[in-house]
Amino acid sequence: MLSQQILNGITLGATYALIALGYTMVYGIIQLINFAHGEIYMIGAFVGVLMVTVFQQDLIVSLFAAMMTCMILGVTIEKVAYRPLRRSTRLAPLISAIGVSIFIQTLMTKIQGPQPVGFPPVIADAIYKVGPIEITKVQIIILIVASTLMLALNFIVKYVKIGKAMRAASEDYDTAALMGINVNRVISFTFAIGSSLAAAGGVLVGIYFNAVSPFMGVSAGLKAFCAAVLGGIGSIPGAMLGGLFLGVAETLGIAAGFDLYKDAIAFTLLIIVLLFRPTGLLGRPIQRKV
Amino acid sequence: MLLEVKDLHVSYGAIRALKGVSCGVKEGEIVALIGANGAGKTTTLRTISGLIRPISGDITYKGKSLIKMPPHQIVSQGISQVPEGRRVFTRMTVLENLEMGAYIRNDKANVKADIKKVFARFPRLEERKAQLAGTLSGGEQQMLAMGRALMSQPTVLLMDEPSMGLAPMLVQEIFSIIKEINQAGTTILLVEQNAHMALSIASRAYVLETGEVVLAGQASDLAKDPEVQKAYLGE
Amino acid sequence: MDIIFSSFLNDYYIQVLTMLGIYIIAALGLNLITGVTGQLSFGHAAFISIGAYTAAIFSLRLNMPFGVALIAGGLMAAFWGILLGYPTLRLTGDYLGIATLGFGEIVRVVFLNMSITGGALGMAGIPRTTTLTIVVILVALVVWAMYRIENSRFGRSLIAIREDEIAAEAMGVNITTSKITAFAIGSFLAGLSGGLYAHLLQYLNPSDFGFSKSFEFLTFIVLGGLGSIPGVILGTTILALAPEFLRFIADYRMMVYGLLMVIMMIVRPRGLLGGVKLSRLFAKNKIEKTDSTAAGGSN
Amino acid sequence: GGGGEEKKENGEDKTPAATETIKIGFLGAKTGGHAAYGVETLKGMKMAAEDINNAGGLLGKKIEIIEEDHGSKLSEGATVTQKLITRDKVVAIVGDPTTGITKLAAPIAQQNKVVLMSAGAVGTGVVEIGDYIFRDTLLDAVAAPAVTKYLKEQLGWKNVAVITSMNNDYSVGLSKLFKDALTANGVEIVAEQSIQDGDQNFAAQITAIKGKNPDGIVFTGYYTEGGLIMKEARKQGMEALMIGGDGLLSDVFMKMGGESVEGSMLYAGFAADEARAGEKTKKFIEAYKAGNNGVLPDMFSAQGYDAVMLIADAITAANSDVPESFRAELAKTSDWEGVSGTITFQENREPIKSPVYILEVKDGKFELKDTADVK
Amino acid sequence: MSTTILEMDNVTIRFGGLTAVDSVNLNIQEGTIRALIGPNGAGKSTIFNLITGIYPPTSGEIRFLGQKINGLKPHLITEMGIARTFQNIRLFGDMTVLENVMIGQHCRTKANFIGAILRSPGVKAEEKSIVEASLNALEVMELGHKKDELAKNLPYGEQRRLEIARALATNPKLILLDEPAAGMNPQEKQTLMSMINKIKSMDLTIFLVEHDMKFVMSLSDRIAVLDYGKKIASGTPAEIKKNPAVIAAYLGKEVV
Ligand SMILES: Nc1ncnc2c1ncn2[C@@H]1O[C@H](COP(=O)(O)OP(=O)(O)OP(=O)(O)O)[C@@H](O)[C@H]1O
Ligand SMILES: Nc1ncnc2c1ncn2[C@@H]1O[C@H](COP(=O)(O)OP(=O)(O)OP(=O)(O)O)[C@@H](O)[C@H]1O
Ligand SMILES: [Mg+2]
Ligand SMILES: [Mg+2]
Repeated sequence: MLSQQILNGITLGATYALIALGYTMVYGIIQLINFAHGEIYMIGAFVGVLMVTVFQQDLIVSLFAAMMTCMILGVTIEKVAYRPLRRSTRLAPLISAIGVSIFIQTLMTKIQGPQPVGFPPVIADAIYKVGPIEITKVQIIILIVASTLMLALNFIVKYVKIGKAMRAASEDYDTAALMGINVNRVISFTFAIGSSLAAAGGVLVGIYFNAVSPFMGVSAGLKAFCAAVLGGIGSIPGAMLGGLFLGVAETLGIAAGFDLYKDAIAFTLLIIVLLFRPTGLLGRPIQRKV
Repeated sequence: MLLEVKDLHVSYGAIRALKGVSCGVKEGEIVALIGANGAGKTTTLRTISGLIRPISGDITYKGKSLIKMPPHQIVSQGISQVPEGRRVFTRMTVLENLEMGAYIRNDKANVKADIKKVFARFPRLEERKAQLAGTLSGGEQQMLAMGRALMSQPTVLLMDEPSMGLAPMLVQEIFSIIKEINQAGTTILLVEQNAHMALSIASRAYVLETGEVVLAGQASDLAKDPEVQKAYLGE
Repeated sequence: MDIIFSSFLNDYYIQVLTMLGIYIIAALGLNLITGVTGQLSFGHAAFISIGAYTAAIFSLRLNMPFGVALIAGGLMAAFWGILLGYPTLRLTGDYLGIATLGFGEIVRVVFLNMSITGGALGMAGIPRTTTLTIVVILVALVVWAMYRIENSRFGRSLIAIREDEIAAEAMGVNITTSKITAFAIGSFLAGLSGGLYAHLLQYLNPSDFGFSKSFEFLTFIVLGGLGSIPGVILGTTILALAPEFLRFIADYRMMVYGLLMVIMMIVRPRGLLGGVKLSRLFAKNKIEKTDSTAAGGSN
Repeated sequence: GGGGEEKKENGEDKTPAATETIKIGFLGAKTGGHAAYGVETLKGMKMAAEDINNAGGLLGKKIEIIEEDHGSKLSEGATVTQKLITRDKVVAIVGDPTTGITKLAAPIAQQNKVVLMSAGAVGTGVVEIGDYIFRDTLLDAVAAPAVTKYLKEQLGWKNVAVITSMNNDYSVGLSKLFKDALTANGVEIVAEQSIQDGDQNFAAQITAIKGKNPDGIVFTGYYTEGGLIMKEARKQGMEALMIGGDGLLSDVFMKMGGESVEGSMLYAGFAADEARAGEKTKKFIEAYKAGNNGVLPDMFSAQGYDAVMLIADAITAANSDVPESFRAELAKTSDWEGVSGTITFQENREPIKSPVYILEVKDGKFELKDTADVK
Repeated sequence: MSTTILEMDNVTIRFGGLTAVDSVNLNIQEGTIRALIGPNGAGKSTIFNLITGIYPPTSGEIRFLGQKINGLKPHLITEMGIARTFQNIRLFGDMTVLENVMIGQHCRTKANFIGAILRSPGVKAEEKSIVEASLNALEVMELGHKKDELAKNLPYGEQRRLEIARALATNPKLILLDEPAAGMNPQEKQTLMSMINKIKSMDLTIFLVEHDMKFVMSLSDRIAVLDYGKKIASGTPAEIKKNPAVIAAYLGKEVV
């Protein structure tokens, strides 16, 4: 039972991680808690449903379409709502992000109604037994897709030039520009990647839990954000670790009988971790040099 | 003129920082820009690099206007800057900072060789190469900012107070490096509080006061000018 | 005085204005923490709920007078503010924000599972003792107190912490004590506001105090102008009334509300009255015109 | 200063008779977490108003539904109630579909002497608030014991798992009723799990329950989570059936659960069962389907419809649209035929709806399995 | 023989593998101007950070007026009588010049938030004394006329002077100045020098880090030289100028 619960936790954690990556990347570069990110994830899930039901597409095509749509959406939001605020106080874009989030959520409620929509089965139910653990096909697919995407991302950020440009831009736009970096493009790129990962998360979660709803972005977004901070916000491996950690901790917490306090588990853990590691599990400690 | 600034007007909100500045650098020259605090020296350099949009006026490089160009494109034209206040990437290591300087270059092998050259010039940086730049001492950061600008192999190098916060020996060192890279073919526009040193290596100089050029001429002539001596050389 | 109000206001307006006053009190509390001291708090709703439930229990279960219940609510919130503040206020910036967000969620879950508060069923039957008169008087008192704090030794130390913590400490400010005090006062006001809220609505439910309510208050103060007392009042007024004024567009109401937030922020990135200080208004000085791009200090 | 408790005379004319239409307010959410219930309730209300107006209106006037959204927020719930009463001068309010906001709105309605008819509140402590407060729902306190008896005697369940949605007051209340009834009937509760409305992942809870191997699952929350829970249960290879309250009654239950909810049972005071429905109900179902792309109505729309109709009938009976007068008529309602069942208001205004329908999911549809009578 | 105001006893600090300050011994006599010079990265600013409690030393002891201060929090050290300026200016940008200086008076006054709200006569009097003391400090640095400007709007040189004024307002016995003349032109440096002399005449001890040798040599009573965290020389300006080790490590051929 324990190993089974851990597997459940890892699957849940993998989806948290996918969303958390977007938070962490955007935070890493413009120090913005992008509250609209949860809504992008929600839109991604709906695009997935649309592709599967209306356009009768398979998983891969639907996933791809959702990622593309959200890529455009994320980049547009940045351009319209955050870019004009790039040089103002830290909290200004945060408020703008909350505004965007309210807008998208109510728009979606209006378009498609407040009811959740079922996600049609795109993957046949199948259970495999590995020792004492039962793993479903859906779980396997989620784990494969999530880890592939994360590896790809890690590669881009670590080894491709733009990754370094992201770090430079995150510190100082002007000086980054003086290095020949097109800061606007780098930021757009960050939103593009982050948003498409969230979309992938949305589709996978939709398949895993069989449902999507206009409100699904709120709590998932919050949890994922929590995961990003837990791992050390700004750190990509941190987001992955934080997501998995949170998913497993939450699942085990429920299994251990703390189900009443499920939502509190994640946050209690978070506070405890922060007290001992004030910048998260993998966050770089803040250097105090004067 | 290789780089020419014509009748530049810049303001920060209500504050008018430049009121019609004109100056220029010929190929191969070192030109010094001196003036009191707040005269507009930094503003001039930042406008050339495209970080500030002027109200009016023109900046041309090899006859082409830079006014509408975004900063990263200006860099790829060959104009680099050592910004005021060092502005190193504090959360990146010394080595990574240098690599950022070479961002627009694609010749990996030569970049490596150039990093070696920078280390040879500033051995202190090599000792600290894995340290986060934010924890360097003030002077070490200044060396890093200088090394980083050299990494882009600029045609024109704009330098904003490169000697600030450096130990005396290093000040001399920095000026001889500036001369050296100039001799190797880089054109230099130098902003300095240390007018004494600046005038000694520059061929020409401009004196800026409250957003206007009040004096211009050969550096050696200006060094002898009594007004300049009194105000900027402290003699 | 209630008679006077009701002679020219109908019950709907009285309800809306009373609620607005309650919000202003809580917003001023958050402003002291975030706007003045610069400490991000994403958990203000938790302190409001602590105050609301405490006050409700005092008047409903312990039959205490309204005034006692209100003060008890404020003190209980302040107590938890201090308890949370001690370990967490050494966190910087967003990490502190997250810790307070987490605290807010924990408080909500605890209320959801507590029997004395009725858990998920909520707590009903609280007497409706909050009146517009009481709220107006309290708002006036709080504004007056905040204005005095702003121009005091204590208030200056808070602003210094916001501007540069290290420099403040090096100048002899005990930053821990100052931050905790600010946090306690801010939480007290949240609790006070919660008590009023409970005795206006007569019914409390933990789901009403989720993180989105905390962000609502953050929005009030940022849009109004962080650190500016008139700004906070204006921001709260506009945003708290907007949902009511926007009723005429019916189904598009919340959509427009979201857009409004984005547009107002872009038009006035420092908030509607950012940088406006009440003391300067009183002194009839000209409003400071500073460029929004200018950074603090010059390091 | 206790001024807030006195009824205020604003110098404004408060007698509704002066208006051209008879206004009934809708109190509910069109946005936010409770929107699903509010939107359905409103649909039912509008259909009722249309039916009444098409039939010539009430006392020669038309009925008008004033709709306001409170965005699922308590504070706005209070202002909306106040606005409906003070500015729109409604004679009655239908809503809120949830117990919480009903409890919040009821004192305001009571103080202002406006009838409030909740079309969804099932928790305790609602009608006690005052004599202007009504509801037209099937009370769980009545249904849960009847159903418990049924599952023990007819289905032969000896041990069950109970799942509660902790942030749903309805679910928390119902679970308590069920647990009491289960204990009283000697059915063992082998596992207790909790979820929250809006959750989508139930893997941990199901894994935990599966270990206890219960005969059935009693789930007291709403249809969305119910469907997903069963999906997860089947995914993990559990075979037990689910039984729940009318919170499960919606097509969404099948949409969410698909195959997995086959055989699941629930009780309801309303079933969109065209085959067995009475004339009135059949017409309602037809009309609803016509306006909603063939989707079947749920209990919220049916109860919203009935609420308006109940009020209308009381107004006709009293021959007055002044709440003071028709309130008394409303309280006398007895064996009233609505689309959601037969309603009688007891002495204390608590409704008795009979019978309790036990429905079962069969081939992706709700079908009547049995009925249990209520005294 | 004047008293020793500050003693550093074998003070060392390591950052990871780097020993930034290495077994430094230093004594400063009351009422003097002591300079600390050395190449970039020698550890000068770090010594200031150690004295003011920003970093705790890895080993060694720092005593102020005979009392051990290492391990104390910065605000307590300031309260005991040590004030400082920063190499990278750290003003309270959105506060006025006067308010910046008033913060300096914080540790010499005591009204809390209750006092702030009630504003008793005692509190009012205290507030008045804060303003007076602050204006005095501003006068010393010749910034009185700028008191209502926002600190961030001052030109660079004035910002540096404001930092000193703010430090003076803490009523220190010892004041640490980290590169106070950096970024100033010769004229401004001249004014600054006379101000520092004025401060000295107010019975304060000054500990100064600066790279401008003309400035250092003409102001200081004694100079210590640091290189790679170690003290390599100590003496009067005249002695230091001639010290071959110092010339090699720091001064170079520029003989001042
Ligand atoms: N971001 C800004 N906002 C407002 N005013 C500014 C800003 N930056 C510079 N200024 C003002 O513009 C004028 C020119 O400043 P600039 O920095 O170009 O001077 P400078 O010659 O480089 O001086 P320094 O020797 O101090 O570096 C000054 O009056 C300054 O106060
Ligand atoms: N927090 C830290 N982490 C790691 N290394 C540090 C840290 N602080 C300082 N250092 C290192 O310690 C050495 C001393 O730094 P310090 O700032 O004291 O030099 P300095 O003498 O003030 O130099 P400058 O004249 O250039 O300001 C430097 O080499 C610096 O890189
Ligand atoms: Mg400059
Ligand atoms: Mg230094």
